[in-house]
Amino acid sequence: MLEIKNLMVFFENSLAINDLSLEVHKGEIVGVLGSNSAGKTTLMNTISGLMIDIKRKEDRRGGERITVLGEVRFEGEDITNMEPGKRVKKGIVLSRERHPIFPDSSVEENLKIAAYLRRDADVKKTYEFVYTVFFRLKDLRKRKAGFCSGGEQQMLAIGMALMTKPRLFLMDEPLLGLSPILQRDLTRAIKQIRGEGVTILVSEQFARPLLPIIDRGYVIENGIPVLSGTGQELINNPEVKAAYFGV
Amino acid sequence: MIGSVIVYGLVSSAVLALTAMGFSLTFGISGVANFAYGAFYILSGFLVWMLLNYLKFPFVLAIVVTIGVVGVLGFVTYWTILLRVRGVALSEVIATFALGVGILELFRWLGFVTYEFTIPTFVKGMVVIAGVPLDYQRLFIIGIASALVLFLYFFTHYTRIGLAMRGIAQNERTAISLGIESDITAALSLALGSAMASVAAIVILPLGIISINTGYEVLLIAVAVGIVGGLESVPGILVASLILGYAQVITGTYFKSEWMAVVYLAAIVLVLAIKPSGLFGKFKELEERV
Amino acid sequence: MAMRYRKERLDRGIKVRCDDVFALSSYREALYLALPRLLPVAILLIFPLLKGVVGLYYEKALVITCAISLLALSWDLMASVGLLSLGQALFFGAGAYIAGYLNYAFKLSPVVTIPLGTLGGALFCTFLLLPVLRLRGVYFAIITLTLPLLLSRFIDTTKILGGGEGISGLSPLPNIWFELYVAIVAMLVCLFGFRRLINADYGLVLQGIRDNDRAVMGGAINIYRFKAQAVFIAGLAGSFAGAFMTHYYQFVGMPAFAMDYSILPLTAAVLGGPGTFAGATIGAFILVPLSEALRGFGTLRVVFYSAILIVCVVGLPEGIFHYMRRKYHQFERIREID
Amino acid sequence: MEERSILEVENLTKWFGGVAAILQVSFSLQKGELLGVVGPNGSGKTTLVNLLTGFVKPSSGKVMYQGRDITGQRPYKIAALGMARTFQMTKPFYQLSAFKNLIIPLYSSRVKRLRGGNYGNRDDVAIDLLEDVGFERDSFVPYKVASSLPHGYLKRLELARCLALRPDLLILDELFSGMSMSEVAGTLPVIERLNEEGLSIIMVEHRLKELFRVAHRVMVLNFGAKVVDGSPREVMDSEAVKTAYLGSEAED
Repeated sequence: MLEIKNLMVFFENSLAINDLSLEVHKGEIVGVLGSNSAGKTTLMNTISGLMIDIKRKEDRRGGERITVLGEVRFEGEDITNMEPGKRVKKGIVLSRERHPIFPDSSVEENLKIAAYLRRDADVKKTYEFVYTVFFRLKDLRKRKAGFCSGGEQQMLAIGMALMTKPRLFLMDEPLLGLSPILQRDLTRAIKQIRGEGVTILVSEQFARPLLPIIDRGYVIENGIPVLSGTGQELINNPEVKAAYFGV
Repeated sequence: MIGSVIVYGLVSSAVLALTAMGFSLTFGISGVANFAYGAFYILSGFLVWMLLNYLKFPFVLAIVVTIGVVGVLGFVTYWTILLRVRGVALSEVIATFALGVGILELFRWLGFVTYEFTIPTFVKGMVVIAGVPLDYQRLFIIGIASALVLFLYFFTHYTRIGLAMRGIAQNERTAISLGIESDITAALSLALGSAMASVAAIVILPLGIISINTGYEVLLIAVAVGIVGGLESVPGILVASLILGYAQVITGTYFKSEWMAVVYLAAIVLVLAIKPSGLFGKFKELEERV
Repeated sequence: MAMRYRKERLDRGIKVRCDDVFALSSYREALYLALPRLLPVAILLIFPLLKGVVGLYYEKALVITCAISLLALSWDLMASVGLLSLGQALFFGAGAYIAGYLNYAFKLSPVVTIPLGTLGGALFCTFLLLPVLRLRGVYFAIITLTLPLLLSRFIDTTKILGGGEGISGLSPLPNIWFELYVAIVAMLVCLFGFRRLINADYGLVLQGIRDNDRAVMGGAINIYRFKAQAVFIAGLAGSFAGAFMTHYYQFVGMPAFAMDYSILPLTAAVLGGPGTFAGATIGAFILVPLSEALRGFGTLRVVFYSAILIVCVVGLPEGIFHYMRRKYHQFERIREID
Repeated sequence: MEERSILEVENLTKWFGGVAAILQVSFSLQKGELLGVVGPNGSGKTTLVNLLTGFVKPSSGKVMYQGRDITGQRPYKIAALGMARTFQMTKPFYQLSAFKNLIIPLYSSRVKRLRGGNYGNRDDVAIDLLEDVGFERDSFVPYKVASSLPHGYLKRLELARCLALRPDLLILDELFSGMSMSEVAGTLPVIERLNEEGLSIIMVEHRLKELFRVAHRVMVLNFGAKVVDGSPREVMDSEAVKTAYLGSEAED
């Protein structure tokens, strides 16, 4: 479904992603694991096309010169330089890190804004699906998103991404800053979303809760892919254990 | 005496609300600075006048063409000027403010300063309400103002484009990642805001002559109403217009009328010093929470 | 695999060795650094001596340029603490009216009224802006946009200080040399004084307040006191320009608060490059002579400023000075990807 | 009688539009004590820190610091009294180099008063502070621009910025989140040393293993209210805490 070949991203003279290649097949949950500033967010922004918007804004402000090289293909089609808006229409949707929501609108209105692209009738069905996966959002409907807690905002952010009926769902550090209980709820929700036939690429620092549920995983360190393998292989690989579990 | 204060207070509030609405839609609700708003307002007035006198357009056609042209001008302004400075708030303000000053001073240089520049009123004659004479034009203004306030509220809460506008104001990157074209939405909000400015001009300018300095004053009013009411809330516009409208009429009848302009400026300074996000504004409150 | 190229920015010569502390090791390097600073100052000081050759017209342009660049410097100092103002005319007008009134009412000579006007203007403006210092970004800009209008409207309605017509017949400046050299020296003092201020620790705190005022507040520093001080210092430069020009024109009135004195310094600072005081001066020295040449066109000049302002803000947001300095210190090389 | 407790908080409350971020929280902190503050996400930990340090005005309740009522005071006044805090989302000065980031707090009147006017070259003092938090003196870190430093380094820079004020009470808001394992292991002894030198510390943290190793007392918040306040041992065993927050942690 998604192939990335020798992707290189430069921020001015420093290298954010160095010759990274990975693929994601239909219906899989693939993990991208790495400590902070390992290039995970840059990778996610590049796949979702947000990097094009960031690059345009930086050029305008005369800030850092961002160069993106390499190839990103989605279902065979080269989307490396495709605008973010078009990629969302194709089904590539990103839920960014630090639970990005619209603070001034109510929870329900956030979902309505997220359904911007949906002109088809069964939008109602998607609302119901979001409220079933995240039942707590149902009774928070009228509250302003800005006043919800971190965990609730994270659920809302993923719910908003679901409104666009993604085929490839990119999640950037969904578990960041959540308490252990919420991390467990969220991993259960990710499995439930995959059940609906959505392919998921999730990037995360906390490998422990994710490893049991991912089919395959890549470990990256400072933008360079260090290790890859199935979920089970990674769990009992001593190197991964030491680096991420802090055991 | 009291009757006329109440009625004329309502009229001036309607005038303020109508004037401020286009600006609030672009700057408050969608977060795109349009400080050339006053210039678009005066430009619409002169455009209608030119179409009527030079090209002998029928009145209704002149109005529709003007609203269309000014709307398109707003759209074009975004793509030519604002697109390259989007995100840097101060550059947006300076660029659009410079555009506004440029347009107004160009008209002054072209000689649009004499007394014969005025637009005819829609309907002549007047009616007496509770002993207070009120011409139809002012009644018409109240009608239009309330209609537009309702339209603005529904537009921004129930239509796709209106919601998208509020989306890009609150968190542009998230809106983009949900498929909202941030540039097109911002351009549409600028177009709609400018069209509203021309509607306000066409309805209000017939009450007097079209003078260049009103351009700066309109921007002042729009900013005052926006700040007092809270830039991003439609009820805020309504309440702020009522407060400033009645304050204006009261100072007009009981004190010297030149003090009116001082009232707006004093209101701005007062509200900003006490509650910078305005009466209904929310940004400040949430900002503290983070 | 096709060779892929990438434009790369590399520092040139001396900049490579050390980021901000310049260690001079040879005359060539000393010249490399001193040239962009001393040359313009030398030209500036010699210029008035050419009076005979050049004629009175350019004297007038030079004095006005110095006044505008003083206003641009005051805008730049306020910008470096995060206070972006659209109304430098406030400082100019305050200085002008105070100096003008003192001269008119008490017959004090310009040598006394200019310093008093400067100090009084700066204090008055700082006091007026105090309640609004808490605001950030666009709100502060909106207030500074409206204050000059408020003051001129207030003077017009209450008829004090000569009301709409203003006060004329003020005593002129002693002589031509006084006019020229005081203006130039004041401008240079402000230029290099502000640069030294910004590079010192005090300037670090000001820039800290601009970038991240919460962090500075967390560092036990009263950011409002620093903001007020910055406004006061900027006010000194702005009010001096006003007081000086009042005696130059021998008249003070509504035009002292005119939009020109807000738009022009802003355009000069944005054209030259915000954040570097030299940029503001360069902007003034480009803009004002140009606008003097257009004197014949009346208000078309303002349309001309607005056009330049739009082009600068949209075209070259970082301003000429940054662009020139970047080109001067760095060169670009096509680098092949390994 | 020498004031034993450095901080007294009496039923502090803060409402955000109908939602109680902090509800009737009361506690006191003895001089030289290290109090851990723990709780599920959104339990109001950061709001509590903002309330104590004046960044947010409380709806009701009182905060006494060293016997002085500082409720609702301006943040810089409270910081000037010696209560320094780090920010959960780090707030460095991106354009300035690391050691220059420290010169700004060193410029405050408090530091001038404490260290006396002439305390030598401020740059050296800044580099000493960086050394305290584990950046070697001659490494390139002090001279690198803050924007190019990785997230973990910025957190330690925040700590150094607080130490520049020579605080009597240090409040750490999730210092370890975003730090790598080795960095946490490097920073923990620094905090222990500071605490032994008599510095009272309030630590808001998600990383419980490290926190329980240094905390004398732990307070657990849930939905803005204080659930438990006791020794780390008591907190680990108490049922109420387990269900609210530690549920899954204890199982695996």
